[in-house]
Amino acid sequence: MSTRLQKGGRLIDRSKPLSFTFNGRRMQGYAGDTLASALLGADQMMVGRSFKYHRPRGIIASGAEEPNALVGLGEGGRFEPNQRTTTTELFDGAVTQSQNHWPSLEFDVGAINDRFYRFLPAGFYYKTFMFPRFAWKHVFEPIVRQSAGLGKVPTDRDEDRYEYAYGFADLVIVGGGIAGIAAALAAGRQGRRVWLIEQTAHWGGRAVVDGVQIDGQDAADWVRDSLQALESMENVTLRTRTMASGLYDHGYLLAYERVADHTPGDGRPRHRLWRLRAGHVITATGAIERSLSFAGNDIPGVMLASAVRDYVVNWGVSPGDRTVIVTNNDDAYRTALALLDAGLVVPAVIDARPSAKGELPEAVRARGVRVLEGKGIAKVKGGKRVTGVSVCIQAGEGAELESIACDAVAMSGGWSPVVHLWSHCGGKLLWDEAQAMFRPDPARPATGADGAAMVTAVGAANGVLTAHDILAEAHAAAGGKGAAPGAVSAAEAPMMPVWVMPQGAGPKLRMKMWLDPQNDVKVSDVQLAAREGYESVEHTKRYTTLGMATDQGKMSNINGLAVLSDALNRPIPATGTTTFRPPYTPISMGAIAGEARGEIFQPLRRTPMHDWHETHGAHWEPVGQWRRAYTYLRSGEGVHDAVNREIRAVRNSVGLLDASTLGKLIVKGPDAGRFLDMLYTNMMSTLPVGKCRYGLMCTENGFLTDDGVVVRLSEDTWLCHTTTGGAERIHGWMEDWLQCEWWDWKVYTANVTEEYAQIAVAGPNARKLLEKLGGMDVSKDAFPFMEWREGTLGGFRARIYRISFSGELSYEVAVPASEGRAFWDALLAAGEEFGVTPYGTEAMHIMRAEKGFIMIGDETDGTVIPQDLNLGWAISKKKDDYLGKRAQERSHMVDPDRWKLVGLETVDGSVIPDGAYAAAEGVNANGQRNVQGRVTSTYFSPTLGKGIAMGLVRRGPDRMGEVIEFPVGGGRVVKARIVDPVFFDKEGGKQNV
Amino acid sequence: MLTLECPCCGVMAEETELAAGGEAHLKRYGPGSADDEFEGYLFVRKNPKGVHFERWRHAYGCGKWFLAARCTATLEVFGTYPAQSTEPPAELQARIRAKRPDWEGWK
Amino acid sequence: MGLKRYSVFAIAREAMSFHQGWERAWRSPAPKSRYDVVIVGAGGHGLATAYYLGRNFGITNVAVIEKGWLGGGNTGRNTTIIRSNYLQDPSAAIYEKARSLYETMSQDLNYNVMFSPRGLMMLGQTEHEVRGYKRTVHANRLQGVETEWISPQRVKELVPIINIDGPRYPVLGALYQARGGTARHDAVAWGYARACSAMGMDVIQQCEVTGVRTEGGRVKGVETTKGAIDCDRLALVVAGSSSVLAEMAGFRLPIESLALQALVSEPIKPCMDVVVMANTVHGYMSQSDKGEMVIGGGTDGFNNYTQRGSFHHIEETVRALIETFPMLSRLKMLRQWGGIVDMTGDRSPILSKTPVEGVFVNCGWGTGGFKSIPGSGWAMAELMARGHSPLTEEFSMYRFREGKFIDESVAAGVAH
Amino acid sequence: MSKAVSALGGVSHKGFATVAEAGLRGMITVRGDLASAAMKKAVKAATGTAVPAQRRIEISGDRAAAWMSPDELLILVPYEAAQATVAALEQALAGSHHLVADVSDARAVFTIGGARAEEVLMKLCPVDVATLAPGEIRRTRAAQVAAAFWKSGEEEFTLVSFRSVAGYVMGLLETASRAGSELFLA
Ligand SMILES: Cc1cc2nc3c(=O)[nH]c(=O)nc-3n(C[C@H](O)[C@H](O)[C@H](O)COP(=O)(O)OP(=O)(O)OC[C@H]3O[C@@H](n4cnc5c(N)ncnc54)[C@H](O)[C@@H]3O)c2cc1C
Ligand SMILES: NC(=O)c1ccc[n+]([C@@H]2O[C@H](COP(=O)([O-])OP(=O)(O)OC[C@H]3O[C@@H](n4cnc5c(N)ncnc54)[C@H](O)[C@@H]3O)[C@@H](O)[C@H]2O)c1
Ligand SMILES: Cc1cc2nc3c(=O)[nH]c(=O)nc-3n(C[C@H](O)[C@H](O)[C@H](O)COP(=O)(O)O)c2cc1C
Ligand SMILES: [Zn+2]
Repeated sequence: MSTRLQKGGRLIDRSKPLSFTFNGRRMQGYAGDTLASALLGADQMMVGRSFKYHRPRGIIASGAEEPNALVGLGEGGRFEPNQRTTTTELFDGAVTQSQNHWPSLEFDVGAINDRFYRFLPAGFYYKTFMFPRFAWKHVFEPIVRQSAGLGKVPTDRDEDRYEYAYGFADLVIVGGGIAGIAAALAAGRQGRRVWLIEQTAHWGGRAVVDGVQIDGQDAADWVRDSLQALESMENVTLRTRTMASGLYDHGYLLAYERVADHTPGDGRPRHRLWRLRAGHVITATGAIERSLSFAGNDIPGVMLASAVRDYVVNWGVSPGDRTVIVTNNDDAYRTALALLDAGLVVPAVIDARPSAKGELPEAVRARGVRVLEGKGIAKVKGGKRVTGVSVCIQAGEGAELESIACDAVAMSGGWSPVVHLWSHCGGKLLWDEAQAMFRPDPARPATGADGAAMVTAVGAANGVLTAHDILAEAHAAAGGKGAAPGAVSAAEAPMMPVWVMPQGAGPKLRMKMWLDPQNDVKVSDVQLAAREGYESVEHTKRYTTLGMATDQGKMSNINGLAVLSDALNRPIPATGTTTFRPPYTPISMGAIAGEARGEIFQPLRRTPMHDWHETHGAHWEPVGQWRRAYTYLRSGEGVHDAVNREIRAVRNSVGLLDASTLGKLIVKGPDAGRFLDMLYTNMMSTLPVGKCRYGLMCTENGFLTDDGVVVRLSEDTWLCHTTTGGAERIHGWMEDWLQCEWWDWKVYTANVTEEYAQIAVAGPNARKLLEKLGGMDVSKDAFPFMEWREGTLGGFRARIYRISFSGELSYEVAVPASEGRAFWDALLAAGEEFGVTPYGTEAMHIMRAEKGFIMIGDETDGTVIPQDLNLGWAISKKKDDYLGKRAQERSHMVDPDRWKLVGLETVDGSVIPDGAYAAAEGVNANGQRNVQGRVTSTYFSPTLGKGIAMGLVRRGPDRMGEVIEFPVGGGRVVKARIVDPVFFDKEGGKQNV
Repeated sequence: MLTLECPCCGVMAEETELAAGGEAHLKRYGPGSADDEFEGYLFVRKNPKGVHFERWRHAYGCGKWFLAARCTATLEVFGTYPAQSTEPPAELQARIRAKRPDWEGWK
Repeated sequence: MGLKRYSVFAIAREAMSFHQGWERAWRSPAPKSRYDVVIVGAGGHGLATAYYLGRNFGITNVAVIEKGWLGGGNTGRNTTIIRSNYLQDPSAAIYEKARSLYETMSQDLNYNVMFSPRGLMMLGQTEHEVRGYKRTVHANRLQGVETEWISPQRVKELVPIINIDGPRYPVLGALYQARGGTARHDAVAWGYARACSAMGMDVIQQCEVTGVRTEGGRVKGVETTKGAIDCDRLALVVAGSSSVLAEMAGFRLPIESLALQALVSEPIKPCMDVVVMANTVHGYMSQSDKGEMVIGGGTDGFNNYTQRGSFHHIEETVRALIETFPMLSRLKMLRQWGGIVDMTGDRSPILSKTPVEGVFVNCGWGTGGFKSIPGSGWAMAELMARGHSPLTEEFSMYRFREGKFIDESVAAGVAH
Repeated sequence: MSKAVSALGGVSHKGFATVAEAGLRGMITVRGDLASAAMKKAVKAATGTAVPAQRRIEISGDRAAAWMSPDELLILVPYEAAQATVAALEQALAGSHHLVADVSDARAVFTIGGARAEEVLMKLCPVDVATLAPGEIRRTRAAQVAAAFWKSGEEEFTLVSFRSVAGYVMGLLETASRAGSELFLA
């Protein structure tokens, strides 16, 4: 059994007990524990079930590489699935549950998959579940999905918050082991701006566990002193609990700070996503121990040797009373010593190498431990927990020599440098034959904005495994002056690559050798992939799912590559690795979204009158980031009724529209007229001062993109109104042409959209209302249609445009935005006697439709040219050029068969459904029903008491009076007559009064 | 996440402060031009795997357009220069040629 | 080319011998000196083109040449959305052809591509979007594509984890295609490769085409890293690399190569059995059979050949999806990646003859060509075998000259 | 002038830094030849300062001139003085190609005060705030909207955004400055 030792544990504080629950059972740990060490301390070795076969899964590792020990953590708005217990700090009251089993961890129905494992090899699902055809979706897929999928689904809204932060540094050093610390000291002393980040809560990495001596001190003391030195340098920033999750182009390094994971609910942001811009990056991210592939290596109790050592030394926890060690290198003997020092039993060290005579093996022998040379594990005994191992000759086929009883196995297959960050931006690796590892190829690093190397790897991350060399290298890599710190650690004999144990294991054993214990990928699966031609390592990965689990194969991908290479008998470097992608370990979606949620999810643009609308029943419509009132609902009123009420009010008396969102762009200069003539299809240079003109803009591709009223303010100054969506777009468009094409033209522009609150006062009583406010002569003769005036209206600085989008007598009044609300209130007060009625965008839309005015976004959709909308009158014939003119000369644009704008009147007075198409006879070459037109705007007109619509119809204007058919579904066909699009007040008598 | 120095205000801006604007040094073809000239101008853009000249706008900054020479295969930035240039500055071209000897030139 | 059929019985049989008896899914031949047809690019489109050349036209002296590993391009890295609810007739025709072929692909190829017609919805979150989607429903009806407009309540029934109340962008309804869904992307490439190989075609991997040989305006063959190969007809089907290959053949395409990104969450138990696209906020998501939430991001605005995108697109997408699916906030991103997509001026594909006689292109699928693989292969094969195909008619590379665009952006913002 | 109100009526929040809407401020966009003598005189008259160099803001009392781009300045004056200043600038620049626009009502102004003010900006702007030179104005974005800021006091930054998004910006500032979320330990 695993237990908490009486003494020891560098990182725990026995005076601070913490309690937590696992599957409802109360357990106890200490401050400084991880969930994993606390679970082991409470003899909870088995913590979950595997993905495919639902086999029992125990804790294997002590860090980021852990594939198995995932739990659901927390409750309600703080529940999170798949939490890696080895990297989660214990906190008081933590609630945890094991995953992927039903009904219980101990008894899991899904485990019957395990009985049939023989029938479920890699990719079996590609070869079956094909009949009957519907069965995949309705029978097989649901079963597959249910048994897969690991963690439970969060249900509640996240109770935590998150944030971003930007940091800048000359040098960011990733990894707080001795390599990172030495590099930081070296760089810090030269006054460079340095960041040193460490993913765990503690500095020192492996050296402090291994009992390395640095500059005559214990590594732990050297680390403590070094950190003090670093803290005293204000050019150095130190961060624990901060993981470099990815390195992106141009030195952009994402660092994931777990601010409050260990103090949930304390009000701080849970995670902070640092966006560090680094002049250079040093990865001192260490190395990860590899598992060994022997039968039953997935049984709970089989662990990495370094992890066993960590649990004993860091947390005072013993994974087992009797621990057999199996290895292909000397480092694992440190684990034997650590166990012995803790008073635990090591029945034997099984060393695959023909001979183990190094300093460390001898030290272990000296403590009376059997060292079995040239041996391996044939298979591990036990089900939910290790009960023993059977020993065999590594060079053989697995015949049992002896059986050793034990309750834990510590394995070491060598080490793999953590090369993720090095590789994220394309840094290449080389194969180190002697140490059997891929390590960074200094000749092929990832390059940055200047084309030079962006990253340097040092320490174990660079494949350097002895403390002394590591310190020297790290010191040098950071441009350290003077002598590097020196270290003493036991000398080590060479390791020997071991990819399958025993070497000659037959199929039966290989079907029990796990490479990826989370996804249940075994040696036999990789060999099957090779046999079937999935030869590329990327094919093998995707066919077997090797390395695609939540640990991304940190522990054993290399074993898989080696097995694949062996199966294809090609060298390992020819196989290569799969692509390393961010994040290094999974990061929360919450952190990725940062502060952007709720109120500040996105900017919400408000007009000066926004609050009034809000408090007066505005039914909002998002228009870009603005919100405009679609209509104003009175108590008990439906949307449709409200809209009709508003229209009647405007047509019969007077209404107010908040038009502040319309774009307002000033264009000024000697060449402004010439410029606008290029921008608009019509002639703007000839517009007299004091007057307004409706204008159209096209893209260079000829399509109508925006429209609005242009105002000539003075000899060299124009004001261009754009659509709400157009303001920024068109302003940018203007600047683009002025800066990049006609930079010799003397024109300045300014976007003054938000300077003004603009209100349309429309209806027969509009003039009366303005006269009541007083201060300006708005009479028919003094202020004709399509002109503008400036003055003081009811005490407000105002510019008034006499333009109409509703067909009514109408004035658009612009006042300073800061006074907008006051002016709105003044209009409401003065308008009371006329029953003045604020109206929304829908009323506006319907009224313009009654008048046959087009609407950008309704009549246009990016495929429509002005000619399609019979707007020829707004296209100057005198100009030999304007943006879009050339495009409109292309064959398809002048095709007489183009669909053109007409009015549509249903035969029965009903409303044609939105977006309906007019069918034509027959079908096309692809069997699709031919069409001859479509509806672009369709409404019920309260003014006319019937449905009205505009649409685009092939040769429409030549077909007045013709009735065409709109099939609208359910066999229903709406018949509509082609008519003039102007339905109301054709003569314009109402607006010209 | 690119960084480019805006030649108009001197800020080393990050990508999120900028707006990309496609191929640089385009010649506009208007009325009277041939169909294929116009097609070439509007649609058939250079798309090299390597050295590329492109337009950028310092949108969340000084608002000015500028031009950049960048490698689309490594994202290396060779330099930025004013939008009011009819061709890449000679010294920039020289710098690129030094780094990319087999570069076929900007045209 | 006798090919052992896959079936549950085959598995049982092989299990007895510990699966030692399985044969290769496809051969890995050395290139011959000449083929009737050479197809550059062993992605879905290239392989499907080869498959239908053989199946529909009996042309089997075909090589599919791949610089990397087959299916390793965008086919191997896409978010697998399959739908045909397109607005414009030519698009609806080819995407619906493809979708219908997906229905029987597993049986046709004897390879389970796990086509899962689980239903797909595009949320309407503004009045404008709603009108656009209603228009699409009307168009689809006449095109013979089954789609419908569904209410917010129905959306909530189909996707319990969704938040339809906004506040910022309440869900006003959705464009729903019940027979849209997903498929196992890698299996599509593998299934076609296996079938092509079985017909005697050569799928040649780790072989990069470095040049196109022409004579008097006619194609002669290609140069490759494994030597020269002659052919009568050549198809360039290389997605993100289209411009590079066109350059070799001596013409230019209206294409720009941009990085498009995607990401997956850690796997969780089944919680969403529909594909949801939210175009107002720019995010879309489905859940794979393994349990990850599969999420599509945006494209960078600048030309890029690196298969790495900029992180801010991932942030925008995740923000948008958390607003729509609040539970997502407590999941973790497991992995992110990018692919190089080929974008045309109207964001619609090109299936076309070219200025070089005998050279055909199939490209420009941009962010949305996984769903079209079988339809595109079918049409491309017809174009190459017969010289014309009603499905490719409108997708000529010369349409930009005439101004005859096929613009889908008018309805949906995106084209995944 | 009592009719004129700023977007948020001067709200403020106290977290580890104090963030506040600063109320109305006269602001004028001036475009023209920044090197011209006319411009020098015009700016001098309007603000009492020289024409600011690239990315600089010249401050004198309650008036200032800020460099926006190679051909654009932002003139800051008391709100009440805006119209008169516009007129004066127009006069001074008459005859030379220029553009003067009153944007006083199109903007919102915020102050971020306290020893840790910098940390608030570090959470919102992709800018190396630590290296911001005294008297430097930085145009950038604050989260998702355009903004410009400069160090306006010993422990104070002033940030300007568009008026329509004032609520959003204040939301950002308030969240970013919440006590407990300091970026660095004292
Ligand atoms: C992140 C992402 C998400 C997507 N999501 C979707 C989605 O949800 N739904 C959808 O329908 N579509 C989606 N797409 C688009 C879809 O993936 C592509 O349109 C489709 O896969 C293109 O297939 P293809 O066969 O044309 O190209 P590819 O699959 O890219 O194949 C082209 C092949 O050509 C090879 N090649 C290139 N140059 C050479 C050469 N010189 N010699 C030899 N071989 C060469 C490449 O190596 C590659 O294997 C997505 C794309 C991406 C990147
Ligand atoms: N003898 C052997 O076989 C052997 C093998 C491996 C290691 N070692 C010993 O281990 C030590 C290696 O020292 P080192 O400093 O190179 O490595 P290390 O493992 O001691 O330290 C690496 C540190 O980087 C951190 N880290 C990793 N990825 C990170 C990320 N993405 N973001 C933030 N932090 C991250 C880890 O948490 C760890 O603290 C030496 O003492 C060496 O002798 C020995
Ligand atoms: C639909 C889909 C689902 C995926 N699921 C996983 C997954 O569960 N685990 C994983 O590690 N990667 C997953 N990936 C990502 C791939 O590992 C890989 O990153 C992607 O195909 C791009 O290839 P590359 O990263 O090798 O360039 C998935 C990709 C796709 C398209
Ligand atoms: Zn700039």
